[in-house]
Parts: sequence; structure tokens; C-alpha cells
Amino acid sequence: MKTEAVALEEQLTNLVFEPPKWLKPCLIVTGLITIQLFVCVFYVFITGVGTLGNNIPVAWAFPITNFVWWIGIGHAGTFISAFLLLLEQKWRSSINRFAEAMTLFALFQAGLFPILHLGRPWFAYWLVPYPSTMRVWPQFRSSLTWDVVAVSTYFTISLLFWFLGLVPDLALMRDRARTKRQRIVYGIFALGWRGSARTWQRWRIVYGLLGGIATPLVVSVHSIVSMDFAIGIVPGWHSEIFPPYFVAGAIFSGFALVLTLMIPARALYKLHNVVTTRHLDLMARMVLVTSLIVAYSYFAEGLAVRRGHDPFEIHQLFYTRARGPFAWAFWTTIVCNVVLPQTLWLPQARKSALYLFILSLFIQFGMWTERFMIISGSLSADYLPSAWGHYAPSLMDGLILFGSGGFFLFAFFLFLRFVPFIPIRETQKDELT
Amino acid sequence: MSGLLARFEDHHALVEAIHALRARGYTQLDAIVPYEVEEVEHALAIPRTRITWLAGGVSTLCGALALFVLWWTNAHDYRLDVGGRPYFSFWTDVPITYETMILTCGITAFIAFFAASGMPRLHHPWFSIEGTRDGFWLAIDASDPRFDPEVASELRGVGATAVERLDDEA
Amino acid sequence: MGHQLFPAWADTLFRVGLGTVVLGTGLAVVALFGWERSPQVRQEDDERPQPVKFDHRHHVRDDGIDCLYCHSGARKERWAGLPDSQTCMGCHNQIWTSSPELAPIRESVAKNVPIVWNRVTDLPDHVYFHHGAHVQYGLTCDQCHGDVDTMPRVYMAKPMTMAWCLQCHREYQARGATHATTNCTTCHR
Amino acid sequence: MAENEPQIGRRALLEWAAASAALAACARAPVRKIVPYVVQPPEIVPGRPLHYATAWELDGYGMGLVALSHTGRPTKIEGNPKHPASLGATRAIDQALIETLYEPDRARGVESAGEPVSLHEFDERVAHKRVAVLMPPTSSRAIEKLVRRIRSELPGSDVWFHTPLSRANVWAAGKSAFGEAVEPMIDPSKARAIVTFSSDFLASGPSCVRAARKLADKRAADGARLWAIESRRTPTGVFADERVATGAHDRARFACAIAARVLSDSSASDASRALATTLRERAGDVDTRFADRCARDLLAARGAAAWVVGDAEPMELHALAWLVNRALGAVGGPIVATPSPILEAGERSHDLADFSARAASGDFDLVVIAGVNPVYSAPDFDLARSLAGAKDSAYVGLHRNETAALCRWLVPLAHTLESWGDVRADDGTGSIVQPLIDPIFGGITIAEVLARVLGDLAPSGHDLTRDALGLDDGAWNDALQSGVLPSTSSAPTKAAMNEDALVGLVQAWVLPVKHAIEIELHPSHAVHDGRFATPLLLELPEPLTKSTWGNVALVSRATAESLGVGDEDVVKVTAGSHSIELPALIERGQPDGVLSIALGWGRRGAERLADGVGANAFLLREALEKNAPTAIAAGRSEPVARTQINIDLYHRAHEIARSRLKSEKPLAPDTAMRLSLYTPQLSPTAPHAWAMSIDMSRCTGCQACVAACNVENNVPTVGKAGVLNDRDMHWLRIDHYEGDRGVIFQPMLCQHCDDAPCEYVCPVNATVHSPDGLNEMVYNRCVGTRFCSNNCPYKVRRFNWFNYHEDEPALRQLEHNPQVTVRARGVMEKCTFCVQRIRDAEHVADSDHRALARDEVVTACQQVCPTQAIVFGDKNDPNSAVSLRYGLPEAYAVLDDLGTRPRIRYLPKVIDKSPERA
Repeated sequence: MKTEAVALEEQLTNLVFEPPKWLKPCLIVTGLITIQLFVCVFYVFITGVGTLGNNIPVAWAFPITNFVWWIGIGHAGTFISAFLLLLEQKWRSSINRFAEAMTLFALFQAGLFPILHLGRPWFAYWLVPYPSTMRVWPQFRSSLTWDVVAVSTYFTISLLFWFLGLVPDLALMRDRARTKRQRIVYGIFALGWRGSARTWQRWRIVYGLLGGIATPLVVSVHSIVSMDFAIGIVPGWHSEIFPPYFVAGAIFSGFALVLTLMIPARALYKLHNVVTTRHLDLMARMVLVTSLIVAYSYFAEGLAVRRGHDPFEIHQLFYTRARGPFAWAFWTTIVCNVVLPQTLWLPQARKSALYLFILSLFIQFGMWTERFMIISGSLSADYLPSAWGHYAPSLMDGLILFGSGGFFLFAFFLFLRFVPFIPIRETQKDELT
Repeated sequence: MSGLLARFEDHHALVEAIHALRARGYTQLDAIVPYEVEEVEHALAIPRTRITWLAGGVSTLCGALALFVLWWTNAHDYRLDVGGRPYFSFWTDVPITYETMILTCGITAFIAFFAASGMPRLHHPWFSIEGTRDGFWLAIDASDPRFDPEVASELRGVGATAVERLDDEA
Repeated sequence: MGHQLFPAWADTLFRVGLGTVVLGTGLAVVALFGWERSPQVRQEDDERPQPVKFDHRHHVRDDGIDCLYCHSGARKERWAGLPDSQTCMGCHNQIWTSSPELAPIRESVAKNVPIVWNRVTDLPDHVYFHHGAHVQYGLTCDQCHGDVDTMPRVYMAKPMTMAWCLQCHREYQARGATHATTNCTTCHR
Repeated sequence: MAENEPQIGRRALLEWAAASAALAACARAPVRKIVPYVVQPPEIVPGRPLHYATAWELDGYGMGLVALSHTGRPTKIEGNPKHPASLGATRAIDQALIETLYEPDRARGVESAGEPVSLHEFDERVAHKRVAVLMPPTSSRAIEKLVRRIRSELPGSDVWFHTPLSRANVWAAGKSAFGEAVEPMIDPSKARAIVTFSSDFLASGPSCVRAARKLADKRAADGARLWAIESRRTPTGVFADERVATGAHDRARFACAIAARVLSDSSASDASRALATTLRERAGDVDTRFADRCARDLLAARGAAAWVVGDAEPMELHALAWLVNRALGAVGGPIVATPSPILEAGERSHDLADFSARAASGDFDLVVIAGVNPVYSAPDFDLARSLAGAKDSAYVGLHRNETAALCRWLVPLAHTLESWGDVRADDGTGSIVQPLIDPIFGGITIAEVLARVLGDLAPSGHDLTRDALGLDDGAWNDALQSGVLPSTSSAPTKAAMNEDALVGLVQAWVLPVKHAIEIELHPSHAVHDGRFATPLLLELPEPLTKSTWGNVALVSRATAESLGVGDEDVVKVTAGSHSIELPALIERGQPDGVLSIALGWGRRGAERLADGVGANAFLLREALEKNAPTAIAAGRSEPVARTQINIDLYHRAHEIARSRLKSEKPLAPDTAMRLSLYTPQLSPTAPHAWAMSIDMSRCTGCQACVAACNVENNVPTVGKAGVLNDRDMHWLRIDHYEGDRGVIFQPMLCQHCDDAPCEYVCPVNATVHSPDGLNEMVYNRCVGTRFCSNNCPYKVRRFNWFNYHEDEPALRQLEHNPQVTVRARGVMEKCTFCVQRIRDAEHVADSDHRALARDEVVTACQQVCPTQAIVFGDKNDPNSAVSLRYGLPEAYAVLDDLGTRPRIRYLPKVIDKSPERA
């Protein structure tokens, strides 16, 4: 095998076999935050959702916002690996496993919240149709039952997709392992991959198939999530443009997160040869495009409401959000999601890793406030003025959101520690053929 | 299983060797490659896998099943008036049906892939040969009618750098 | 040969292992459904110990006393009710006056302390069952309580699950009984 | 259950077991017990509640009740239709009787100097001693008899009467008019025009239920215009067609102005015509146009016009009222002068000063304070000193409260639901008070205390009452059955009105001084004078401000600006040496310079929930007689727990709360076609279609329905923090809107929409529709996604954020209605149209093999509503009460455009402005 390929192989496997010094402290810190998360979750389970800030009318607040936010962030992973795979974008291969892992860990977080915010979480399984002694079934006109299927499907498919792509590299890790223990562990996870040409062919086709179904999945999942609001009659929720609008926002925030994670990793692991400036540039373009779609959605929603002459809708959009108690969220959203990304028209901006990193943080914050504004803002002032209320998050809300971030990073550092996070075989292939 | 493994410099040499052997009428050939090399696959004339058809079929069935469950639970077994909505309405059932199809399709394809590739496994004769991880190898199975242990010289003839003999009693 | 990491039998072990995990979880779930429905778990067949050794076989089958004589509420009221100690004494100050079995009842009347029985048929608190409404529509006691007259010690005899209630209501509906409704507030408020 | 288990164990059996175990709602207990009676009382059938007619007195005035008892456990109070003060409805505070009965902080036994002792020791302490008794005013015949005996047999002993909210001014004016303490009884059904001077006679006071009912009916029939001249907005004031906001001074001048016009015009005597000129001078430059219109309206309705004055108004104004009412020919018509049923009304024995002086003198062996709390409500009398001066002191009451803390003896008072006794309504109609349960903590009644003073050591309230009433068995049983003593209402006073005395009084009247800052103290609508410190009432919203858990200082915007305070900024109000601090609220229709503060808060007693909630405005009351009050911003702010913040309609009046002037033509019905993509699923086989109609013209916002709903449906309270976080649980709330034509009260509860938006978003079928049109909420199926609440445009769904009921004291759990599931943590709940009542009625009908009778099912809110604003029933029956209103052209559904097809229709608020309005 050619020497540069071997060199590349060396470089990429050493990322795992010779973990950098900073990894251990990171694992410890994020590990502790994860523990804090589960302590809080346990506390809420025991004491009741009253420990969160939710109330009537704002019965959905932080937890659902976080749920939608995390789900959305996940989307870029599948999008990159699946969509770009179908488009045979070669540049995806150096970042796709990264992005897919990101998807999975984001989905852990997302999955936590809908269950956490239930009044009686221990009955969450009632959303599944199983033959119970009550002979009562779930109610499938509710978008919440759609959510259950969509999210679990999304998680499963992403996991299979990710693992399938991983198997050849696990085999490589097995073969390159330094110690017997490593060989055994990687050997087990490699499931006996032996590089037969026939397997390779089958692998390519099935991998393509999974990519093929993952692409419509990405679109459908966030569309369904958006229907948690769109099928409601709450002014500010009841909007037909939600599905495309949410999907665009999801990919938008997802690419931002890839940047947030990829740029430091690239610097720390010195991967400039693998993740080149061109990669950053291309991702920046994606961010810009999706940002424009999102901006258009905002505009379209406003226009539709203006033309609609529904006093409740108009009040919701043009008072509650733009000038009311949720104005801060609204304007943060506009700045972070619409104004700032426009700087990406400049090539310099697209090529500056540091700038992209900072921008990506703003975008994540902006996407969070957008969801918060839509969910809680709309609820705080719907139809009867007598029932309007305010919302203030509780300490638990904050701790749990913080904790989920820590949990996400913890999982991510584990991934960096044990898994070849740059697809070795695929990059080799791209290098050589 | 047993047979021979012959190592080649790069995949071009491998491809030539494959052509040569196939010309001699060898049928039970396989190759070991570090990453997918489509020339090799073409040379070996591997038939296209039918997993996609299987997955498609299964997912269609499961989709239909899902739709049936939705109808049976909400519109047949326990009819409850829910907000004056119809007991069964196809459009509200689309999302679940659709997601079910995707889910089952993926799972089928995944399982079928490993089954068809004789995986998962931990032990395989090839593993006993040093260097199968990064070399380009040609494998002849002993079950091949033209197979005989003396084929090694023949292989060297078509450019093998090393020839290893396999027998399963490892 | 040194490169073989695992012996040949490891394959079988590995696959069997995987198989058991997958099948095991599946079976566990199925087992749960069975467990939930098993009479043992539902305590259907548990004969409840009672403070007084009262034998329905004797009173109902031998003496032919009507259920409603003691459980008079069942006819029109929500609760069938249990007879007060006085009702027992109604007969038993004539017969078996000195029987040790009846000591608790005599004591109850003497000391004016009620007898504390163990519930046999116990619906959850969020279920509102009206005996009268059922009896008035011609249901017989044994349809829900089994052949109490053959029970030395009374047990529940029927699953008393919601599915079980529904099934009966549906059968009656099918026979055109409009009052056997199956909407939620029929039983839950 | 701890120490009080045996007492209740005897009576409350099966259902109590169910109710208390119902804590673990939605959980299956292993093996539970079942406890039959030893000897089952013939009248008790487990599972079927019993109704007992009884009554209770508040400051002496009786209110007839029907109490509901489940196997010996009272769980609900209803009004007694046969009783003149109730007519079948009640006030909010009457509903709270159930809660005061099961109050965990009740005094639990006789104590002497903090040591538990036997009642017997107390008996010996009081028997034949020189005893001073202070008790609430009463109309009880039994007590009257005992008091007379004490006065005659024990010269050394004496009895005084006290209530924080005295009617002394009313009686005084009555005395000078007729020589005896008479009550001006208002009968709105005979009135076409009524003017009130800061009198909330529709929502508080002994006769408010009857007055509200009759006025509402009269309005609906042929109209009666109500004029209100008052300080803060009261329910009566916003119910009025014409209202002007004034301070005490201007109010007096308005009175003068209107009276002047009436007297000069009417065929009154020379004396009163002379008075008219004086009054005109005094009136000065008040809004003459308003006075003109009002006077003209009254005169036009001569013979059917009435002039009503609030208890707290100056005695001279009450006197003037008699003159004007006579000039208007009202006396004998809408206004009847009835001798007060109150024992020794308006006499010295009602003077607290006299009592505290005598008590301090030390002529008594024992000072007994029974059932009143003067240490809290009359701080300036310094009863601490009086009691210290007395040789020995005893407190007989429900709680160890402020007064009890200063007395050596503490004797538990029997709750009215534990007592035998008799009361008289304001019109004199007598009722028997009968107990529904043995005294839980062995309390004794005040009558029994007095009997003990007379040496009867084992008095029986039953016998005392029977002796006093002297009824034979038949009459006695009839009275117990019906709840009223037949033909006992007192005749109008025979005495002729002493006009000269009245004119003299009014001539000598010195109008209230106008201060820069004026304080209006008024009884709290919820906790009255502070004696009802129960969770239900502490969390009962004030009708207009919707504030709970504490009192506020209501100020006009201008005054707020001059004080430099905004909403929820604390003001320091000072009068003389006393000052209190409480948050301000800017209230519309509040006269400038007037701060309105509710009494009854700031308790410092043994009732833990009320302890330190709000500020005690009684501190200011005496000082305000002499001193000009001041108010300054305290420079901090304190959140006010309000159940409603927004009272504006944001131009949505037509969709939400409609109103029109009587002179305008009726609002057109909604003819817009309601398109639906779905064919309705409601099965046509359903025999009934339950529906409700709410007439906003009849709603006074008195909150009785809210209270009744809470009691009937085991609705938990959430505390101040909960209300502040918008977690209040009221299934039924009364929304308050500032409509285009004045205040609108809109009772808002689950609308039971045919196409309910809450239902199709529930993932587990926990809220679905019944064939008879109920929006069913299945607590035990709910997992708590709260999507239904989000999707409810009326926001009437309530969520159990914590396990509210589990944290209740065990005694409280006895008040639960066993017919309604006690909701556990994490489930949604909401109005069920009292489905338990519907199903029970159906079961009973089934058992009797008959169909439901017309209007047989009555919801709790409908039953308690004084004005019958709420009507419920079967809309399939064209002649049911609800159908008659439901079909009216003006009946509309709130947010109809959403296509939810509600089962509740509202009738717009109709306001009858006087025609000459410029």
C-alpha cells in the first residue's frame, strides 16, 4: 500500500492510540456536569414538574425548547453524511463521522426532555400501542405520538448508519491495536470485518441505501416536530410554513454546531491536512444558505399574518414578540440568525476558523431563543387576555439545560477518545483514487 | 474453509491477476482490499446484492401493518369521539406509517448486510495471515474445481509477492 | 497462526450471546404482559383471611340466604355494603349463640367496636362502580363475583381489569343495551 | 388521623376510607380494610349522601343552609330554597363552613394556662360566678332566654355583644326614626330605581343573596336602574347602570344634592322642604348633572324608588335615607322598616368600650370571650389591659387566636355544623341549627357556655333550643325538615316615623372632613373580617382586583403618581400612632385621594395559613376617627398574587365579552356559517345533550360559584407562591374585563366544545368526548404532556404541578367529596360539568326505572349562584331551563370563530344608562 496512505493511516489511528493530555481533564469535568444533570433529573422526577418554571398558560417552556433545539442541532449530522453522500460530495468524508456522532449525542439530550417534562414520566410508555389490561390505546391524531415514532426512528437509523460506516475502521483499529486488550475490544466491535471485496461491495450499497432513506428522514423528522406546534390553534403556532421553516433552521443550527466542534478539534489534533480551509468554506456557505431560508421564513410568516387580519395572530407576532415581554428573544433571534450570518458573503469570513467558531456560537444561541420565543412566547398571550401570563425559568430549568450541554460534551469526548473520528478508509480512498 | 491467499503490490496488479485466473476458469475467487476498489469488484464480476429489494419489501409490509394498527386501535377496537375528528383519517396517519417504513427498511438492510457477509464473527482463517489488513490479496477457495495446492507457482507467475496457504484447522 | 485473536468456538459463543440478548429482551417484554394478567399477580384466587370465619357455602348454599339479605345495598345503591354486626346477631342470638366462631361478633356488639374485614374485591379509587345500576339491569352477582356459594373463603374470582369491564359492556351494547356505555365518565370522574 | 380518629371513626366510615386512601389516586393498594357499622343507623345508606336542613348565623343574621353528609361526614353546603335569606343560593363564605369544620388548627381541647384540663374543671370555674361574657351579636331565642336569666338571676354577671363590622349606625338612625332599632329591608323586586351610597348590598351583608336575586329578576323582567355612589368599585357598583366614584366628603354632598332635589320636589312636609334648602347649600358644587339625572330618575319612579346606605356610612346619612325614602314613598314598598332580629340591637350591651372598661374594673371573677376576636379586630381598646385587670379570663373559640393568647382558659367552641341552636334571618324568619357531626374536638356552643354560667353543668344545646322555641314534636320535626320556622318573619314596625327627630339629626350633620388622603376600610370579600382563614377563602380572588393571599391599597392612577408608586409598590399608611405597610394596586374607577384597604388580613393567630398574610387594617380604624391619615411610598415593592392581570379586551369584545346598552337594539346572532371538514362524531343515540347558559347581565362577580366549585370538586389551593406563578387551580374563574360600556364579569370554565381542540392533541386518550357532549377528563389516564392546556383557547385547564392533596393535613382530607377523584401529582384537571352529579342522577333514575326529570341535574356553580346567572341542563329538551336561554338570538359562544362549537353560550351584559346622559 502506498506510503502516504500508510502515513495517513498512522496519523488517524494515533489520534486514538495516543490521546492528547487535555482529553482526560475534559472528560472529568464534563463527567461531573453529567452527574449534576442526572441528580437534577432525579430530583424533578421525585418532586414533580412543579420544580420547573412552567405554568398555565405557559405549560411548555424550557424542556420543549431544549428538545426542539437539540433535535434540530442533530440534523446537520445526518444531512452531511446522507444528503452529501447521495450528491457524492467527496469533501464530506473527512467530517461526516464527526457530524453523525454529534447527531447521536444531540439525540440523547433531545430524548431526555419530552419524558422529563411529563407530569407522570413513569407512564411515558402509554404512548406506545401495546395490549394493556386497560384495553386503551394511544390517540394517534396527536402529533406527540408521531414524535415518538419519528424521534426513535431517527435515532435508530442514525445509529445504524454511523456504526455501519464505522465497522471497516474498527477492523483497522483492531489490526493496528497496540495491546491485546485493544485488539480484543476493537475485534469484538469490528464483528469480524475482513475486507473481502464482496463485503465491500455489499457495504457500499447498503450504506448508500441507509443514506438514501436517512435523507427523507431528516426532512420528515423536523417537519413532524414542527407539527407539535403547527397542528395547535395557538396564535403563533398555527402556521403552515412551519415544517420547511423548522427543517431549514435545524440544518442551519446543525452546521453551526459542526463548526463549533470541528474547529477546536482540528486545531488541537492538528488536522489541517484533513479538515482543510476548503471544508470550512463549504460549511460556511451552507450556513449562509440556510440562514437565508430561515430569514425568508420569518418574513413569510409575518407577511401571512399581516394579510390574514386575525387580531390574535397579529397581536402575537407584532406585539407579544416584537414589542412585548419576549422582545429580547425576538431581537436576539433576528440578530443571530439573520444579520450576523450575512457576513459570510465575505470570503475572508468564510475562511477564518476563529471567526466561524465565534459566529457558530451566536447562531446556536439565536436558534435556541427562536424556539423559546415561538413556544413560550406564543403561549404566554393567546386568546383570552384574562388568561395571559408571564414565564420565568426556575433554577432547575437552568441546571438541566446546562447539564445536558455537559452530557453532550462528555459523550463527545468519549467518542474522541475511543473512536476513529475521521473515517480512515474513506479518506485513504479519496487520497489514492 | 481452506485455500490460498496471494499478496499483490497494489490493486492494479491484483486486478490483472484476477483477470488471469478467471481466464484460466477459476470461479471461487475473492479479494481482500483495505478500502473499496471498484475495479477489483468489476474484475471479480460480483453480482449486485439483492438486499435493497428485501429491505424495500419488508418496509412496505411493515408500513401496511402500521396503518392497520392505527385503524384497528383508534377506529375499530375502541372508538372514542376525539374532538369531533374522524375515527380514521389517512392523512393524520401518514407520519407514523412513513416513519415505520423507514425504520424497518433500515433495520432490515442492516441485519441483512451482516447476515449475507457471514458476520458477525470473531474467527476467520484469513485472520491468521499477517498483513491482510493493508495489503491487496487474492483469495482462492479450495472448493474451486480448478483448485490444487500447486497453484502457488501459477500465482507468482501473475505477480503475487507472497502466497500463503490456508487451512481451517488453525 | 499467531495472528488468530479468537479461537473458532468464539464465533458460536459470540453469535449465541448476541442472539440471547436480542431474543431475551423480546421474551422479557412478552413475559411482562403475561405476568400482568396472571391470576396470581392479580390476586384473583387469593382467599382473604377474615377476622370472622364466615362461610358463604353454609349461609348461601345450605341455608339459602339471599345475597341481598346481608349485602342489601347492591339492589339500588352504589355499594353492596357489608352487614352490620347487629344483622349477624339477628340470627345468631337464636342459634349458635355460644359458638366460639362468633365470639368476635358478640364482642363487637358488646363493646360497640366495628369488625374490620379485609376487602376482597377492591377497585382503584378512581373507579366509580354502582351496584344498583348493574343489578337493576338484571346482572346477577355471580357474573362479577363468581360462585361465592362454593367458596369457603371468598376470593375475587374475576380479573376486575378495565379490559374485563369493557368486554362485558360491549357485549351488552351489541345486544342493544344503550345504558352499557363505554365512555370514560361511565366509571371515571 | 392521629388523635382525632376515634371521634370520626364512629361516623365516617366507608367513604372516608375511600377518600383518604384516594390520596394514592391511580395506585392499587395491596389489601385494604372495610369497616361496617356495628349497628347501622336506619337513615344511613353507605354511598347515598343525606341532606340536612340547617342554618348558621353571621353576626346574628341567619342564613338557611342544606348540608350534605356522606355517612356522617359533612362535605358540602347548599342554600336552603325555603329560607328567605338564601332562596337556595349562598355566599362564598357560607361555602367555607366545610373548611372551617375540618380546620387542622382548631382548638383541640380545654386548656388552663396551657395545661390540658377537663371540661368539668371549667364548668366549676364558671358556675354561679360573677362572669362577664363577650360574644358576637345573636338573634338566637335560646341565647336570648339565657341572657335574660343571667341578667335577672346573677346580678354580678353581664353579657356584651361585639362584631368588628357593626351596624350601629343603621340601628341608631332606625332608633331616632322609629324609637326602636329597625333594619331598612330592601326589596328590589318592588323597585324601578335604586341609589346606593357605598353599600355593597348585592354581594355582602346578611341579605345580599336575596337582594341580588330579586334585582336580577326585576331587571330581566321590566328593568330597575341602579345608581351607585361609592369609593372603590364594589360588585354592586359595577352591577350598577350609573356609577360615580367619590370620597366620603363628596359622597355626603352628593347625598345632600340628590336629597335636596327629591325633598323639595316631593310632597314632603315643610320641615323636610326646609331641610332641602340647607342640603342644597351643603351640596355645593358636586356634579349637578349627575345629581339631576339621579333625582329625576328616583322621582320618576316614585313609590318604586329606593335609597340604600352602606353600614359604615355616617348615622346622619342613614337618617337622611329614611326621610328621602319616605318622600319617595319607598317605606312600605321597596324599603320595609323591620325591627332588628338582633338581641338588644343598638343598646349599651353592644358597646365594646363599655365592656373593656367593666372587664378591667375587676368586678368579675371571670371574663369569658366567646367566638369573637377583639384583640385582633379592636386593637385600640387594649383588651390586653382589660383582661390583665380581670381576675380570670377564658376564651371560647374555634382557634387559639390573638385573643385566646391573652386568656388563661381555652375552651373549644363547637362549629356550627356540630351545634344545636336557632337563628333568625334579617327579616326575622327563624331556623333551627342542627348538627351533622359530633363535635370533633368536643367543643361546646355559646348557649352551653351561658347555661354553665347559670349553673347547668351538663347543658344540652338541643334541649336549650327546644325549650326556647317551645315547639311540639310535630312542629319541631317539620322545622328540622324544612329548615325554617313557619310564619316567624317579623312584621314591619308599627311605630310612625319621627320626622322631626330625623330632620334635627340631618340639620346638625357635620359632613365628613375632606382630607388630602382618605382611607376607606372595607370587609374583605374573601376572608370577611378575618375569622374565615381557610385555604379556600385565602385564595378566593377579590371580585375586581383578583388579588389573593393578602390585602392591597387600591389607589387611582393620579393618586398613585402623586404618591410616586406603581402597581405592587408598598405604601406606608399612617393614622395617629398606627401605621401599616401594604402593596398598592392602581384601580380604575377609584376616586382620587382615596386608598381602599380590605380588613380581615394580617392575622397573628393559630391558623397557620393566615398567619402574617397581608396587613391588619383594623389597626387604623379607631385612629381614623380623629386623625387625618397620611400615605407615603415605602420605597420597596411586594408582589401581589393576582389570578388575572390583563383586564383589557384589546378590541376583542365581540369575540369574547359582548355588552350593549339597553337602549341599543339587540346584538345580531352569529349567522356566519361554520364550515367543518369533519362530520361530527357525536353519537345521535345519546339521550341528553348537556349544555350551559351564562347571563353576564346577572353576574355580580361575587365568587360564590368559584367557592362552591372548589368544595364540590376537591379543587386544591396552591398558596401565594403558586398563584404568583400562575398555577391557581380554580376550575371556574370569573374573568373581569373593562368592556366598551363598563365592567363585564364573565364566568369562564370548560366550554365542553363539541369539536374540542384539547382532545385531538392528547396522545393517550386522556381527554375525549362523551356521547352526551361532555369533554371528559380522565385523570388516571393522563400522563401530563399539557398539550391540551396549550391548545385550549379558553385556558381553563389546570395542572397538578405537585401532589397538592398529599401535603394536606389528614383532617383536611375529610372534606373531600367522595364522589370525585382526588387528583394526584402530574395530571391535568378541569371543569367536568359536575359529571359526578350527572351520573349519580342517572344511576338513581335507572334504579327507579324512570327517565331523568327535567332540570333534575344541577351543577354546583348553578346551585350556588345568587342571581341564577348560570343555568345548566339538557339542550335536547326544548323546554329545559337551559334551552330557553340557549336559543335566545343574543346568546353567543366565546371565540366562536375558532370553530370549537362550545356547549356554553353567554348572554351579553346589558347596561341601562339613564336616557338623559349627555
